[in-house]
Amino acid sequence: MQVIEADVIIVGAGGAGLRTAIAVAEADPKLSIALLSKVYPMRSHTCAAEGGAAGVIKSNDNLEYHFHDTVSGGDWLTDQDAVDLFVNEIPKELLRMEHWGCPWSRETSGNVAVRPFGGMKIMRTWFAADKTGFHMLHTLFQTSIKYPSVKRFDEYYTVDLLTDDGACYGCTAIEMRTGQMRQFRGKAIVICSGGAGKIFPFTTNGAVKTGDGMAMAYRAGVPLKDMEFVQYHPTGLPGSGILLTEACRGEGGYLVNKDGYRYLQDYGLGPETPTPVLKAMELGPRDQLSQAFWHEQKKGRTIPTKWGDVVHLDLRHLGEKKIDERLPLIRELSAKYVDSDPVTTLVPVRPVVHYMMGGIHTDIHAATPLKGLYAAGECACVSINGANRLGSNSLGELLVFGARAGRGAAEYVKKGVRAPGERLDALAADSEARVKAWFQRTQASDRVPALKKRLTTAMEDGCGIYRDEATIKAACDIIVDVRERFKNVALEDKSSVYNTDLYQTLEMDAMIEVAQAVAVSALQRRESRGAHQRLDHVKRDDEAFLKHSMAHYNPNGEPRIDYLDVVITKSKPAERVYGARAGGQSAA
Amino acid sequence: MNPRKPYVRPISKTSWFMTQGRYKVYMLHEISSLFVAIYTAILIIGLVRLGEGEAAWQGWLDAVTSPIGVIFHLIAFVFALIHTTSWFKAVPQAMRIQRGEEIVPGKLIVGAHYGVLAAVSLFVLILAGVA
Amino acid sequence: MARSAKAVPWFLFAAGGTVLSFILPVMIFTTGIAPALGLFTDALSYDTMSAFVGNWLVKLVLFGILTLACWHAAHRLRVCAHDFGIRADTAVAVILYGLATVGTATAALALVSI
Amino acid sequence: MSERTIELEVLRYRPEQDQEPFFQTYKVPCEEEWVVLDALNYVKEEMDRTLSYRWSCHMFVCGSCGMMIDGEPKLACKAFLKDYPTGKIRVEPLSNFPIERDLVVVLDDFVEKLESVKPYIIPKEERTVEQGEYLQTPAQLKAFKQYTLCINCLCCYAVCPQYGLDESFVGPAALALAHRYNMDSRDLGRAARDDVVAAAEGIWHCSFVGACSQVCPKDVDPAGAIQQAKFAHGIDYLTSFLPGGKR
Repeated sequence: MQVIEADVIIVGAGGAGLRTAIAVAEADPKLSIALLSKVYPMRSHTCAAEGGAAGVIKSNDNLEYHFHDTVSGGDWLTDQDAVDLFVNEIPKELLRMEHWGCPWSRETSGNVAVRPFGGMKIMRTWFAADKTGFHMLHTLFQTSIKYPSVKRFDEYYTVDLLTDDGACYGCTAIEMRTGQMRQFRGKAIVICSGGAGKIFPFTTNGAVKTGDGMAMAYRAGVPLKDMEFVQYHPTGLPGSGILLTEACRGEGGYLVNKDGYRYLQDYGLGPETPTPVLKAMELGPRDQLSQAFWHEQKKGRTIPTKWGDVVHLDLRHLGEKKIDERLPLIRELSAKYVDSDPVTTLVPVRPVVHYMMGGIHTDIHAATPLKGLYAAGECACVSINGANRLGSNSLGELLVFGARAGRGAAEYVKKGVRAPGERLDALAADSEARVKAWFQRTQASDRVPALKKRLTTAMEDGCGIYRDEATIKAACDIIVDVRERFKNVALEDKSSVYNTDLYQTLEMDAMIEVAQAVAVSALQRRESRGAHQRLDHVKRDDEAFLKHSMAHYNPNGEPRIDYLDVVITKSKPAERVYGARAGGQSAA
Repeated sequence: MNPRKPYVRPISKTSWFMTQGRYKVYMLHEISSLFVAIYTAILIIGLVRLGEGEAAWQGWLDAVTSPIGVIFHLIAFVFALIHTTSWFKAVPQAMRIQRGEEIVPGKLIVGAHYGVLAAVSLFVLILAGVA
Repeated sequence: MARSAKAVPWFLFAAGGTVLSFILPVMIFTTGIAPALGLFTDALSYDTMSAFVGNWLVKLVLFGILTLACWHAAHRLRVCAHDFGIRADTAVAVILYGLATVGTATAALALVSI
Repeated sequence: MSERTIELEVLRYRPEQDQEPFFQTYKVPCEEEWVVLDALNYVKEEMDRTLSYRWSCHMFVCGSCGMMIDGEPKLACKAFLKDYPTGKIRVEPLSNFPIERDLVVVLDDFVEKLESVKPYIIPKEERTVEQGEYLQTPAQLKAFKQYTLCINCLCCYAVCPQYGLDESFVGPAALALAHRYNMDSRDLGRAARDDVVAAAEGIWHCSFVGACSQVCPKDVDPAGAIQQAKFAHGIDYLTSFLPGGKR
């Protein structure tokens, strides 16, 4: 097997991976960097982020506000030391993006413009129309070309980490165009592989988001933290699950039920006002908005469609000019996919799985407990998102912690690390054997697509917006069964060149592990907090569960869950306050 | 062993433009240059003849008004119109005009060009005593 | 790769294309179609034409139009040759730009001698 | 549920067993609202695991699923079945690129070209983070914004005959990207990009067929960008011969 050596190996070339690569290159241009991705960088799902990235820049704002919005938005499950440095560093990171050419939307003065976002007390979300993630990704990708030490390995599917004696030294990856496995040997590894929304059937996430990196670290012994917290975005298009950004509501859009009534006022988010008020009504946090939909549905006040029940997003009063300037993609997507031009028509929307708050356990330096292994972006859990991420914090997170991972990895490498060569060769051979086994099996009774359907349906039924013991347990049982059956599946395509049957099978392998971590963590968290709402334990229980769930991989069964204390510095857990009592400014 | 074997689909270097309607339209624009060239040559020859005296000039005039001459000019006229319309159509792309935050609409630019075309044509016709 | 000198013929092509787009239809009509239709009584007579072209301003304008037309056509025909599969670009360029030069010179000489 | 059956004719090519590509027809039961990508996904999941193609976002922004659909380069996620009333749809890999396998094409050439145009800010003045942002008015943003919208789906290369005939041409998307940076008020890199952009293989190779702009799913107008660049780089070239000009 060909061995490729680099000082720092980065798995995933989306926003976090590219930011990491640039940080390593800037920290020390002499360090060689291998940047691996199963897709070309610009295909990474960062491109689908729409609304913006929050960062304190305006004179009416301050870091404390952003800190408190984030901590209370996360229902106090955030680590406050992490949030502190996050809110401190994000404005600098966003400015760096500006210097690198990100086409931020502007005020007439030429300064960057900000827009209101859910759960934020002050307008602080930087944006590039409604394609912020797209522009950030392309800016990072194009900027990364400037650094000769960044060597990309596009369309390389990473299979396993190579670890020895508590440290990580590399990974195996398949060059997708030849089907040949390579051993990447390095001194530090950074996982930036994104989330795992595809473990659910109805999601805003693209096909690539199958939790590969999470599963890889998990199998290597790194715990997955707070996996039960899965964010439902309140406004996805029915059928396709396409995201309609929170900025629709930031710009002044209404959510109405079948009677045309702005129902959010019934759920502690009111009173209704014609123009948006921060932290109130449609600018409440995502978890509460999605939960309000669930209640409306139970009350029979949603609108039934062939794609399930919906409510309506009303943007008509914003006018064509504003919609074209601020929400052009939204207009295009709504018109094409649900035949509703938001300028003239109500747009049907429903909550849709959007983001994993949980992920690979890291400290505030983006380092995992495994020496030499780092993680950043959606695949990681630092944690700044706690039980519910605020909209527009994830793009900031991938910059801040991508950069920190890069700097941390560079420093670690400089300490002098020597990879145990022979040992790694053996591990790489094991990894190759694991893949080969799929080729060698003959036709089994179960097919990957059918198993995937079973898995994702179980997740939706058991780990949806509201959960209880029985539904989660049922999901857990199905996952155990799927995991068992998956052991016998065979590839139907045995070829080498760009064999997508193989990659979908490897993705399925990852999805099963991640789904199991989600479900078992959910089962054992017997309280309701943020995005984890239990019908059988409706109250938040700080006594027992002001703790991070840590799921530890168990090759022979369900993961072992233990708990880690939350870091609390200056904000004591309290009630989350939205609506009139939150005192948000008008965002008109 | 490398199992790759990328397949390159052949493209005809001499008849590729027959594969799509938009390519045919493009080639029509390009071919207008042939008529521009011939017409320009005819004019230059006319000027030479004019300098050579009345008989030479009359010979040129006879050739131009001969059936072949007229047929050529009719075809050239059609290609001139093809050139003009396609050129105008492309102007807003090649010459984007921005006023403040607004890009001047292409229709406006194209419309202005047709206005100038009308004025120039009228001027020439008056000059020649036709109109 | 290196910076190319193609800017020069391109500017002549583009300027020519623009001028021709305004003037070419009416010129072809005037010199090639109207005479056959008998629309002129005297306009194309030797004396009238000599006097008209004898004006230095007219000479200048005609020279401008004819030169740009030559170079516009030459450059576009070069592209055409490529599009028809002729790959001897240098030879094509030499011939076509050579013809354009001949046209330009002939027009200049003819205009001066009128 | 309204269903209809689509005949999907897909160009298959499996390099390990095929000498050349061939069409394979799948009869796919489809929902009325589906896009071509949904039909391909149905084939992949229910009918034929060996079919290979790229896709991810399903919302016109990742640029993975560019392919020839009834002869036109399109995003498969933006090609709605309702726009193909005959019920027969022919799907092929993007033209002008070598076929790696099935609908997957080799993109190395494009990626090299994109990298060659120096697609990053070459600043007028270096600025530290402490100095804050470059001021850029909405009008200055507007001057280049359209050219930032390219998703690298390569539909433009697939329809560009000049690229098809001669792959040394830098091509629409890469040149439009260079123009995007040249037009950015923060950038002063046009001269640095001159070598590639204003080479014979760069903007001067474009004969303004204009097909790229007709098929662009994001209305980037690469053809327009290239003509504007011809003017700007052309002026640079001519003025470089003036006294004091930089050659």
